[in-house]
Amino acid sequence: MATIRMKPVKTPDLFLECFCISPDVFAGKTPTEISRLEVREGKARNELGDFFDIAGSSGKTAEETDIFIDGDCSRVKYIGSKMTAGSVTVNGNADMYVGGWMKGGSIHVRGNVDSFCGLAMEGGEIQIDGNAQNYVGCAYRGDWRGMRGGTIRINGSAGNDIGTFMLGGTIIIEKDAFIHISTHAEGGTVVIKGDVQSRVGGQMVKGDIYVFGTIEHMLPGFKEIGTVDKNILGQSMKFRHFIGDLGERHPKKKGREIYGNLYLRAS
Amino acid sequence: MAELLIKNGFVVDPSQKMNGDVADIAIRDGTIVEKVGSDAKVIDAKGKVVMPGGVDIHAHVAGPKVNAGRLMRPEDKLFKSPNAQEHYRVEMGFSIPSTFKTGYDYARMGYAFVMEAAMPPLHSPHVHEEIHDTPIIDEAALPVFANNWFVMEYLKKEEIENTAAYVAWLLSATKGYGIKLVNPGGTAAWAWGLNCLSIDDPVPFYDITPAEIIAGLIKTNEYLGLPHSIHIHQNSLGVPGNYKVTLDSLKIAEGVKANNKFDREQVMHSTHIQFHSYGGDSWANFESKAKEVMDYVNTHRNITVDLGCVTLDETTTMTADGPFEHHLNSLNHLKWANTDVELETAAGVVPYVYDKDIKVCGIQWAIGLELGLYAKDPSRTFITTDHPNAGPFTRYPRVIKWLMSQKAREATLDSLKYCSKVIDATDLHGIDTERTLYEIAQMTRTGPAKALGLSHVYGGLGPGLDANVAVYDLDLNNMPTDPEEIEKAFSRALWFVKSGQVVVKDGEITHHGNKRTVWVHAKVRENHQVTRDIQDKFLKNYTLGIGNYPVWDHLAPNPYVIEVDGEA
Amino acid sequence: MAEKIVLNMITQRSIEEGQAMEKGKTTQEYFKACSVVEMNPDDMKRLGILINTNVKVTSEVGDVIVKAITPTQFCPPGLAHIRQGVWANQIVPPRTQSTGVPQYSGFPVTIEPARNERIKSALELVQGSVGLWKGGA
Amino acid sequence: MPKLITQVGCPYCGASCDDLEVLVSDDGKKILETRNACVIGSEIFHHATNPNRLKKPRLRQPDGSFKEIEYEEAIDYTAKALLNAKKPLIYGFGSTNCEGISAVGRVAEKAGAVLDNCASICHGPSFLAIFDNGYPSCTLGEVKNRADVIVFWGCNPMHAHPRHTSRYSIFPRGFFTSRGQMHRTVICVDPRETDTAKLADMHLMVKQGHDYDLFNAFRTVLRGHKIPEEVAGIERAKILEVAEKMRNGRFVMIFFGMGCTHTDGRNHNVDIAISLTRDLNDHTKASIMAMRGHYNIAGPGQVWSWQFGFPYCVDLSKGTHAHMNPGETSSIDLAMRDEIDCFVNVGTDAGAHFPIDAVKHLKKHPFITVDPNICMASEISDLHIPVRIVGVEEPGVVYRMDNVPIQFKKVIDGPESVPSDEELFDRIYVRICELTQTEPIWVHGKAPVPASTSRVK
Repeated sequence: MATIRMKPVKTPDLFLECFCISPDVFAGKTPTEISRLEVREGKARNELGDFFDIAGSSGKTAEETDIFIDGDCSRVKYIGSKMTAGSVTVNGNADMYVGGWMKGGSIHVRGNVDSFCGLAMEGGEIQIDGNAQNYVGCAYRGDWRGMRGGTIRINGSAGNDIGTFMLGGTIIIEKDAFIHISTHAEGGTVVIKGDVQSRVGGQMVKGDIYVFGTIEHMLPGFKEIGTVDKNILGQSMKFRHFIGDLGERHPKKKGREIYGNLYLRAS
Repeated sequence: MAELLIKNGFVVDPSQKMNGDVADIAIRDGTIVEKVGSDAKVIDAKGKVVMPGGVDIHAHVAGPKVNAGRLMRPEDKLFKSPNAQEHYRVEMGFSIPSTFKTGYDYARMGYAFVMEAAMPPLHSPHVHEEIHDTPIIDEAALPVFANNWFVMEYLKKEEIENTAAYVAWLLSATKGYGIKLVNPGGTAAWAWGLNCLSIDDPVPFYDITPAEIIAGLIKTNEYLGLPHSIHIHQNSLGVPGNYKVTLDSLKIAEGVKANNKFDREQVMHSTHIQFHSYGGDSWANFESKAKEVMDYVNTHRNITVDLGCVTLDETTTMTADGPFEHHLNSLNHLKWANTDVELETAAGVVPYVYDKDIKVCGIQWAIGLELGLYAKDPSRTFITTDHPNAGPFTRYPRVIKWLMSQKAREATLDSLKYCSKVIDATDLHGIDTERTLYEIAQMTRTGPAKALGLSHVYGGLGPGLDANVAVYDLDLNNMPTDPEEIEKAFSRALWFVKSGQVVVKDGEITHHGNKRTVWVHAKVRENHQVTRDIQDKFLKNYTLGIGNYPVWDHLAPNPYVIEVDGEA
Repeated sequence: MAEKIVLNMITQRSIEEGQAMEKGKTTQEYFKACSVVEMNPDDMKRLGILINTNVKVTSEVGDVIVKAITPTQFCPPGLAHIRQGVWANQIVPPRTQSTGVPQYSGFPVTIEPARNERIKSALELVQGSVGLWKGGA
Repeated sequence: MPKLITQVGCPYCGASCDDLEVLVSDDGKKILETRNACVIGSEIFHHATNPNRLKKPRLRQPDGSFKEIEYEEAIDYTAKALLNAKKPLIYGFGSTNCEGISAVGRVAEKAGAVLDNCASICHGPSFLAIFDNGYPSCTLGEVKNRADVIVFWGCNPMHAHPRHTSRYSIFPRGFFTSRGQMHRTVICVDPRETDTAKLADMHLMVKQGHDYDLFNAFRTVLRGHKIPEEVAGIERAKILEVAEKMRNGRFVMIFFGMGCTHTDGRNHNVDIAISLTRDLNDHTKASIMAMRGHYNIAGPGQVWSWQFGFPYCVDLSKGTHAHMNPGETSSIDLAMRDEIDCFVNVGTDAGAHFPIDAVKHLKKHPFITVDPNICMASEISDLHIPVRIVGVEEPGVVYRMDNVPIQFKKVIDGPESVPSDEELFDRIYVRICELTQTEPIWVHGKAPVPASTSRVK
């Protein structure tokens, strides 16, 4: 493995749009070549090297390339977007679209991220040590094909719209979430280890939701059907099992309707 | 603009029976002429194919439902929009391109004219605003009539003269081109959530049948002597077994003769016939009835059709057939837009993925091509994709490739997941017909221009016609063995001259052209009853004033008006 | 009687605001139409104020002085309404939850009497917020 | 002789009434009387001839005061401000015609700006919901002629769209609704007992912020499942009763407004309303419509959709393509995140209608207002450029709340030398082309009309 080390040296006036910060793009390039990659700040065309010191070396392929950014990227968008392999580590915060449209590899942000983290993700792993804003693992506007695979783990809290239009993969929020979990989902798993305010599983067709804490307002479209023991993320627990959204359409399998599952930890 | 000479190309122009003759095309001030002076700018077309500009008889390119499709599908743009050419407007969207992309892409393919296939009259200012913003290509729009309260009320009483007076008024008010029928009666039924699935289903409340609406509008059309015939999207679109309804509808035209001064011979244009050539009685035993439908068309000269070929893309369906879109939505559960338009029509929009891994989609793809290959008279069978319903218009070159190359068809057939089931349900695998460039020119130029009553402007390279000339990178004496080369050549014209102006060079836009809006002004005797009826409905039932209804002239700043004397 | 009460705030349109706005946002009509908070008489009682008392309304982002009135359209206890406009926007949280739209309605505010405080004009509030206000304090 | 102009469009709310009658003085300059308009509409027509109307641009001076300048200078200033910024934002269009909106689109593309309209703080969530779930809707004439169950959810037309109920939704006698109000069941869902709620046959006083739950309850009931005793503050029996009313209606019409889009969940409240409408179409005929606020606020959504593919929040800063993602490319987010460095406010009042924190952020950079009138935004601007008033002094195409295009007339001549939005922005465009030494792109080869000529349409 080879590592490209980046250190932020200048804060942009606005925000940097960096589709290029990805092992797929860096692979096979020298630090000098990488520093010349185009980044945009609105209309302004800049080079990556205008904002980061870049050192180290890249691997021949994305798989063999690690990227380590030592510093704050609060004003840097699209880190690790569309990547297929390798890794990106940010020793600080990152802005929107971390791991958007990601297909493989791993991303680790040691601070917080803004919204749209893991947008339309298909594979790979994202780990955020801090909090995430809204729209974690959701679909791009209008697309019915949301997150399809991979894992997103937020060690802190997250806002609204987690796993909207999710089709597959796993999202884990270690702390609390606000509203709208797995809205319109047709698959995938969302685990909220803390509390959720409301609107869990609205318009959900299929998929699984686990809430370890409390749900302040349960939707009327969810019906409790019993208690189950489940082992989730290595923890065995007793859950109240709800199915829903009963207001939504559901596919049939062998004549029986398939519902979304909501598992609420039994107190 | 002055003079231009396109030299030494292989001219393929069925309007002059030229099949690859090496000839020069001379242009002066936007018109094709016998010859030009020695100062004329010369375009060397040696070894290349020269054709008249393309004529698209049916596409949804401008207006409220097209725009509803654009609006509700941001995902049709994300990562799917090519970067704009420098100094030109941005080009957004794949299945429903922006107006700028629409104009540019048609020009790149060498098309000179496109007919917007369904204009809701109430929204005609919107249609014309979009046409206004679509560069280069000339456009006209067909207002929809077959679910209109006036039309149903007059035709119920068999009042052809009154229907004609109303049609003439509406064509002028909306700057429309001709009479479009979409799911006659069925869309009116949809206003109550219902449909008319056969031509004898009575329309709720109106006590008239689709068959009567179709027959009445054919009579009206020929009474007025409009340049185009009625243009019909039949009942029961997209339903297994619908070919019977299709044949029933086509039969309504039997014995009717075209009455017009525009060299048009047909009295019915049946559009996107692919969607109407279905056998079976469910999606499980769904099969092709292309042969049955085309056999009928082949033997009835007063009918023209366009194909509506499925291109196996992710696209956006949109039609004034409101109940069909609702039905489609119940199959794929994706987002669904609908607009019912007071007194006039409705429309629906649903995204659709023609997936190679789905049997039905493969069969639909095959049916479109079968129809194109079974046609005995290519000048009555036109290439369309019912853009964007069966695929975007930017796939015409691909359809041309399939029609011209059995090898290309077989390659696609092989790539289908249910290849053998598609082979079982269709005849495509056994058809070895390969369309020639001459036939392609009939199907995309001469034929549609004639059917639209526009052969005096488009579809040919004879002197006096509008100078719309496309030069393609194809050597007639040495046609490519790789069918992909055919698709490539038709996707990006080497040169395209639109109304005498070079607008494309090497497949790139070089000029914004001088686009025109074409519409029909039909003169009829003053009809007090119809005038009173119109005023009455605007007072009682419409929600806008009659004075604010007719489209302003300045929305069509470069009009090309075809005068029709309906009194004669 | 409480010193301050917490209510759920919404800021919506009203015809008084619409008409006054078209007359001009610097007019007395606009001031009268929009520098008011509508609240249920029970809530007023809880707070120990009478109709037309000036109150200070504080949200997560700021505060504003407006006049408490009984609702022209019935407001249930617990809900308060400031008509859309300059005064409402002093306290509307700009957070959009990544949708583009601020939290114009459904945010908690505390309301307390501010009998001796002056209601600022629209211009004073807006120009004052960007350092352009030249009038008196 | 004063002249009576009929079928005049009203440039106020999204009902876009076009049946006003305006009596104009014989010199065509004064409005003497308006008929048929609501109180707000009347105000607009009368305000137009206010003697204090601005006739020249005003540029802010170092001491904070305004100085009148010529249009040429204002055009140059605006062109340069747009070019100098890395990411300018052009926002507004609550009171602009489509011709103007289109002209601004050309400028924004050339200048690499973000284009946004008032929907961004209003019905933007409705767009998000339409992206996700579609929009089964109809024109207002369908409501008038057919609808027998009318639901007003989180909207208050009696205040925001004063003639909506009389022209379209409650009172009019249509073809299949010959008994007018008697023919219709009106249901209002609102946390307050609004004047619309008072008109309604049934009022569900939903707990504020719990609309999504109540929609979910209706959907669940319509699919034959049980719901709890009470949802969102409404008793089950009442929910069942209203669900039956909707199921048994011949044509159910749901109108929704800011009560849905301005609160928690925003787009999802609309999204599930659309889902309910879809469900109802399995039982009967149902349609849904956003109660758009301004007479042409549907206009920018239409124009930009055909030009750029997106109805709002259109980021054109890349020059080669457009990008849209509300939450990122939306005005308030751009402002609060300091992601733009120039602000042009066109035909709206961001100063009054944005949360004050957003105004403060915007004010860090050049701030230009294009609007006929003095407003909060103009009074904090670096430059204020007055234009003609659409629908009064300038004709143009506008889109009603149901996306029906209406060609609005003008009734009087505007102040001399004051340009329309279209003329102003065409001239800004030409100036930008001059400054960047590029050729202007006109689809119809037109040249901009000088500001002094008033066009007859």
